[in-house]
Amino acid sequence: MTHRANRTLRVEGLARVEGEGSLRVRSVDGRVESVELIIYEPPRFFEAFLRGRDFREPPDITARVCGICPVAYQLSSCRAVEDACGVEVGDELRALRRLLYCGEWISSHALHIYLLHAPDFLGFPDAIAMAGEHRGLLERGLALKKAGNLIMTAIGGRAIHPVNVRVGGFYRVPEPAELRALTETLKRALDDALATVRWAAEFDFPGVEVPYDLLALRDSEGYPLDRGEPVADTGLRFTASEFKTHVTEQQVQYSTALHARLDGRMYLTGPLARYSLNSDRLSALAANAAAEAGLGPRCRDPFRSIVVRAVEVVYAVEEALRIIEGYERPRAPFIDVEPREAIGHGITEAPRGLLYHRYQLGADGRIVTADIVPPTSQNQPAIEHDVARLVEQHADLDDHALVSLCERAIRNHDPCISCSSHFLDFTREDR
Amino acid sequence: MLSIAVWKFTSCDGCQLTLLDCEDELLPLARQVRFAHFTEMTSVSEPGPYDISFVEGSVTTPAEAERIQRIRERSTVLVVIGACATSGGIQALRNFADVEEFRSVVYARPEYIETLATSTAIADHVEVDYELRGCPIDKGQLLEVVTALAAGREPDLPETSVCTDCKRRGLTCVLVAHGTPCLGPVTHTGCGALCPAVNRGCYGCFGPMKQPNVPALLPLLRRSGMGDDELQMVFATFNAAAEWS
Amino acid sequence: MKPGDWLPLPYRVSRRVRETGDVVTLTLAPDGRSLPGFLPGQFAMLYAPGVGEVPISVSAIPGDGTLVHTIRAVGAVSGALHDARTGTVLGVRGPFGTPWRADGREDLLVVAGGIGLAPLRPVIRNTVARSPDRRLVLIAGARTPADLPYRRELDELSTRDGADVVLTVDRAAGHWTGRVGFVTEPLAVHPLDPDRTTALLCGPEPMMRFCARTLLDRGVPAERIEVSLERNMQCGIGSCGHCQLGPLLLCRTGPVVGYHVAEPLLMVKEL
Amino acid sequence: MNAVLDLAGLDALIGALRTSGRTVIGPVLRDGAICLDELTSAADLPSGWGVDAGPGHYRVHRREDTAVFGHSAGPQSWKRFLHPPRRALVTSGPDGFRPVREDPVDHAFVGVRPCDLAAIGKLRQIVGGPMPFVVAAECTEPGGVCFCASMGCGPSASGGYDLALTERIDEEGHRFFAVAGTHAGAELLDRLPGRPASERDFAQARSDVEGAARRMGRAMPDTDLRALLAANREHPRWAEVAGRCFTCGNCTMVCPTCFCVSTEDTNDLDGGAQRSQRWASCFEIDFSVLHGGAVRTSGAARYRQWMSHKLGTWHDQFGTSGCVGCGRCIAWCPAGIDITEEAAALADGVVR
Ligand SMILES: Cc1cc2nc3c(=O)[nH]c(=O)nc-3n(C[C@H](O)[C@H](O)[C@H](O)COP(=O)(O)OP(=O)(O)OC[C@H]3O[C@@H](n4cnc5c(N)ncnc54)[C@H](O)[C@@H]3O)c2cc1C
Ligand code: SF4
Ligand code: SF4
Ligand code: SF4
Repeated sequence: MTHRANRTLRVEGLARVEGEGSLRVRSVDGRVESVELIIYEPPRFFEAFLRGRDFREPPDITARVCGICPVAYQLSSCRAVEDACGVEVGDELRALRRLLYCGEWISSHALHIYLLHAPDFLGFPDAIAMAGEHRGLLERGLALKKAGNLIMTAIGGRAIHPVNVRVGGFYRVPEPAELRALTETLKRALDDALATVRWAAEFDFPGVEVPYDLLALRDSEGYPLDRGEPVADTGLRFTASEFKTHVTEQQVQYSTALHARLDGRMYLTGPLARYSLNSDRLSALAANAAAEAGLGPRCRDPFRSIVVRAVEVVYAVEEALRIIEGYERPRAPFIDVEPREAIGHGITEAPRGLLYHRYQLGADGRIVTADIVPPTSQNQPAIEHDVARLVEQHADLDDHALVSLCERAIRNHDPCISCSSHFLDFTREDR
Repeated sequence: MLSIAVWKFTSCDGCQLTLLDCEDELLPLARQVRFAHFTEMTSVSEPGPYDISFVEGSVTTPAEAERIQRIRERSTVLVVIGACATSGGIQALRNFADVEEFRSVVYARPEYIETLATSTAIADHVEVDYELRGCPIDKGQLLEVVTALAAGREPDLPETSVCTDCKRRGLTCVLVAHGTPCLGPVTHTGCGALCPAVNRGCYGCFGPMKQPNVPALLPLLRRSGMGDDELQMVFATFNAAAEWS
Repeated sequence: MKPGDWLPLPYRVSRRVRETGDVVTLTLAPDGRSLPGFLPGQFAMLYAPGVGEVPISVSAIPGDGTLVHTIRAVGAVSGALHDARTGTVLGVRGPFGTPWRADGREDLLVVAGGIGLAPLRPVIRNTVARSPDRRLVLIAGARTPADLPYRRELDELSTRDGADVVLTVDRAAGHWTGRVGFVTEPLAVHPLDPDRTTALLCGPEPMMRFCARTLLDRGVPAERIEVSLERNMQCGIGSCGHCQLGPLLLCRTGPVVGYHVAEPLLMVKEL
Repeated sequence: MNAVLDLAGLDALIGALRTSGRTVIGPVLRDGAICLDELTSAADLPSGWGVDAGPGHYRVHRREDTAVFGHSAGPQSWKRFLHPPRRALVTSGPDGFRPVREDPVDHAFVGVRPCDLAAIGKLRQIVGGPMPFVVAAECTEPGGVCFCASMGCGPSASGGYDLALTERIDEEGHRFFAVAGTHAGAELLDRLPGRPASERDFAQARSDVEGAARRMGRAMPDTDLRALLAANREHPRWAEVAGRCFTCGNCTMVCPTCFCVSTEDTNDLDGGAQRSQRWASCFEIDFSVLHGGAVRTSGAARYRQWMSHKLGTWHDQFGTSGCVGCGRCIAWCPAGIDITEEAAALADGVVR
């Protein structure tokens, strides 16, 4: 028992998160004085070098921000450029995009659930050690992840940085047979996804509730993935073009990622927000699985995000099966997109939450300015807040136990540090 | 049992994710190798030395330039993975721009940000044993390196054009048959000709092949509709700082 | 493709003799079926399972069904073969290639550089065993004294009547009191009768070219100079295409080639 | 034995080959080119599609008629089936070495043009393997890069086929003059719904094919190519071509006779290994590697190897030319390097 009044906790090199970051917590007299999620991931200046590039390049270029959710970058950027150019793809191409996105959700969530997050609940340093005792479990997780990757490979050519996405649609649209070849695998994946919900529901959860506002997209139909309007649980609702009037970003000295606020308030985006604002839009099967897992219509417990992710996997697999079943090869793989002098906005639901892109185009089709707000920088203040609360509540724990609790608190949000560091507000904000 | 370490420098994580994307091979692999350091996957971190180090990412900060030296010292074989590590990656676009301007354009408080003026390949800093190209790398090539080194053989990593694999796959040349600009004839093979397979021209994400004849390609790209600006850009993206000529 | 052509037979390392720091001689005994007999100059494709397959000449022909190969470790495959312990199973295909044409009665001049002595060793041994009165001149070079293989055998040979053994090294070291310099130097002066000499050359290509030049200058006709050429070989049966040297497919029309055929080809850069 | 088939007869031919258990391969339109793929019926054939081909250029276009064989050589050749791009050879493990036995596919090739028929012969001479059932399509319409006539490999099929068809569309309809080249071909033809061929049918077919010989897009210089190449190993033209050549290997990959392979080992994760081969090209630097480096590093040397082998040293090695004049290497070379033009330049002593 090491209840010390003043202490500094440090985690150098957070493990099992995407990207590189560390954590520093300082407490004085049991009160947390500061929590710093330090993202030392070096900046890559995407927004700076997008200037002057051709309007057709953002899907390929911005995908490289993040190897974990490239499809999110590709689709947010496509939507933003198409918005600027005043076009929208038809239902058939949209369905194919949604299918591709389902693939990414399945793969990214399965990665997080099985390889990054579950070892926390079961007390292993990593998934391979976990497989020592629960081989079947990891095999199930990997099979699920593979099913997601197969969708991305079938449509995108490869799972990481797919090559087939372009402004206006795709370079080549698959033959129905190519997609239907996935059906059997996806049916098995659906069983695995349901089993994943039941399994995750049994974990021990410390039972915390977070107080922040929740922000997610809401689509006119279905659970939000590839489109929708931002809504908050405060009743706030705005269009993509108003994103930056509500979401503001600030630079902090210790991190290469910016911190975002929603109308000045701390907020959360990602599975918890998405689920809490859209649980009525789940398919019957997914909703049922959620209910059986004990999730109410809303979930504010970040530890339970693993269950929410599992429910979202059920939804994504089912959705993929539905799209494949109804798939007919679109007549043209893409629509023509002519550049014009305009500003466009695009928001989609990346596995980790809202991903906003904004491009200002010149008449010649060159990008004049670019702005990207990824989910992790939006969540960063909330993550730090979670950590602070835990440290206060569990001040009686020894450093080792407390540190691992803090690490878990961070992993709950599946932060993608690689993404978050690359996006800093493009416009200068000196405050 | 080989000990393997995976290191991240300035990058997007995609290349190391390729290891976790080996869904069918990960468990069999784990019987042959030990992950002694791989932050994305495990909390375990051994001090080394390591039999094989995979290094993802480019060097863009003074701290990284320091760190790669220590990793090299502790690694028997050092394999660089992906365009960032082999040529500086997309962030090497700064090498041709004013990084101070980049920094101030992107950051409200540029003085907080420590960065180098260039993004450089790992081989510019330490000796490298093998190079896996691509943005991202190819899973098959990654497994090839691991299995070859485990078996004591040379990994089979051809250095020829994408065309050779395009033809082995039986694809139709998009440049010749569709007039689509394609960098395949000068690009290092290894991806399995992904882009031509979706009726797209290769955009060079594996970087230049050995002895690329770029001057001979320029007129063909022009003929298939690329303007000077586009020509500039197509070589200056994922492997901007590589030796295209 | 006829798969049989590509299927190695298992042979077991029955003896391993260290020749120099990076050279060993392996005796391989068939582990079941055995291959047809080899002639001096011919080679086998030796397979280190899971590592790779490379061409290696026979360095002795015991006649009891075993194969003898001398291997210098220069890369992954030759390294794995070099490291193979007694009892290891290797894959063998062969015999491939053309033999030395050295059956006549005329004087035999053998010039070897480094590991190039290995393919010539069966000729030397046959001559000693079968034609004791035939004049035999051996000029062998190596980088250093320690790189000269088969030292005991060479010393024995040098005591034989009618056999001249000239050894030379690029760099002297240790107790070396012999010659220092390239093989071309003794070759240029060593007594020989150009009208009745057959010369067999094996070693690095530039060495063979210089030696052949020297011999031509001394009046030995190109038709009576034979060289063993080296190119990348992956099949041994003329169907992988790698071993081409102009019109030649060296695994079939080589490796032993008359210098009258080889010279015009070797003169062309990067052929 | 000969007969005249209509389209239904051709369909019956494909059907009969399929019922006999063969996998029927023939031309189909795919990705804007005439590719080779499995045929399930005559309806899969590229009816009414023709080809415009030039150096580094290939486009399919609509024909005015519905000819199914009215196109010249496409991006693929029959090599793909006789000598696949990748093939496992041997596995090794604790139980020794075993050949990898693939289930043999009994192929029937439909629509083999005479140049390709010659190529099949040359290729099999080197790589062996079972002979497929071959239905040749005599060439009545050469393309812009064809020069088989000057290589003595077309436009008429001179043997090596089971059946040869000559397609004709005129006022009398769409039909195929069919000749059997083997006993098996005759037997099959006998069972097909056709009418006996007349003298006139025969004469028409012959004159159509003879006409094709006069319409070849190109010709190889009429000289002893073997001697020409042997005499010009140091010609400055090689360095000049190297300026245009990508050394990308496309020409060798599309060539119906280029047979070179590289072998490689792959290790599975459980201690076993497999040796396999894949198409290789003399344009790959690694192709000529020796301990210490590659022999042919310059583009000039690699281009010289390819052309000298095709037209020259193939004679020394295999007693025949390695080129059949199909023109693929001209069309599918992205840089449009033309083997006939390069040969002519050597023959005329021209340096660009
Ligand atoms: C006909 C012939 C006979 C030979 N006899 C002997 C002998 O008796 N003893 C001996 O030690 N060496 C001999 N060699 C040379 C030996 O084959 C090479 O040293 C060996 O291939 C090197 O392979 P590696 O993988 O160890 O080296 P690396 O340098 O890693 O070679 C990589 C690949 O290149 C090819 N390669 C490299 N060097 C050669 C080469 N010299 N010849 C052919 N292919 C090569 C092989 O395909 C090899 O797998 C002979 C070569 C030939 C052609
Ligand atoms: S074809 Fe070119 S751009 Fe496409 S994946 Fe391959 S190397 Fe990358
Ligand atoms: S060399 Fe060219 S024209 Fe000749 S057979 Fe080969 S591809 Fe056809
Ligand atoms: S031209 Fe080149 S690839 Fe073709 S068969 Fe000859 S050596 Fe082989």
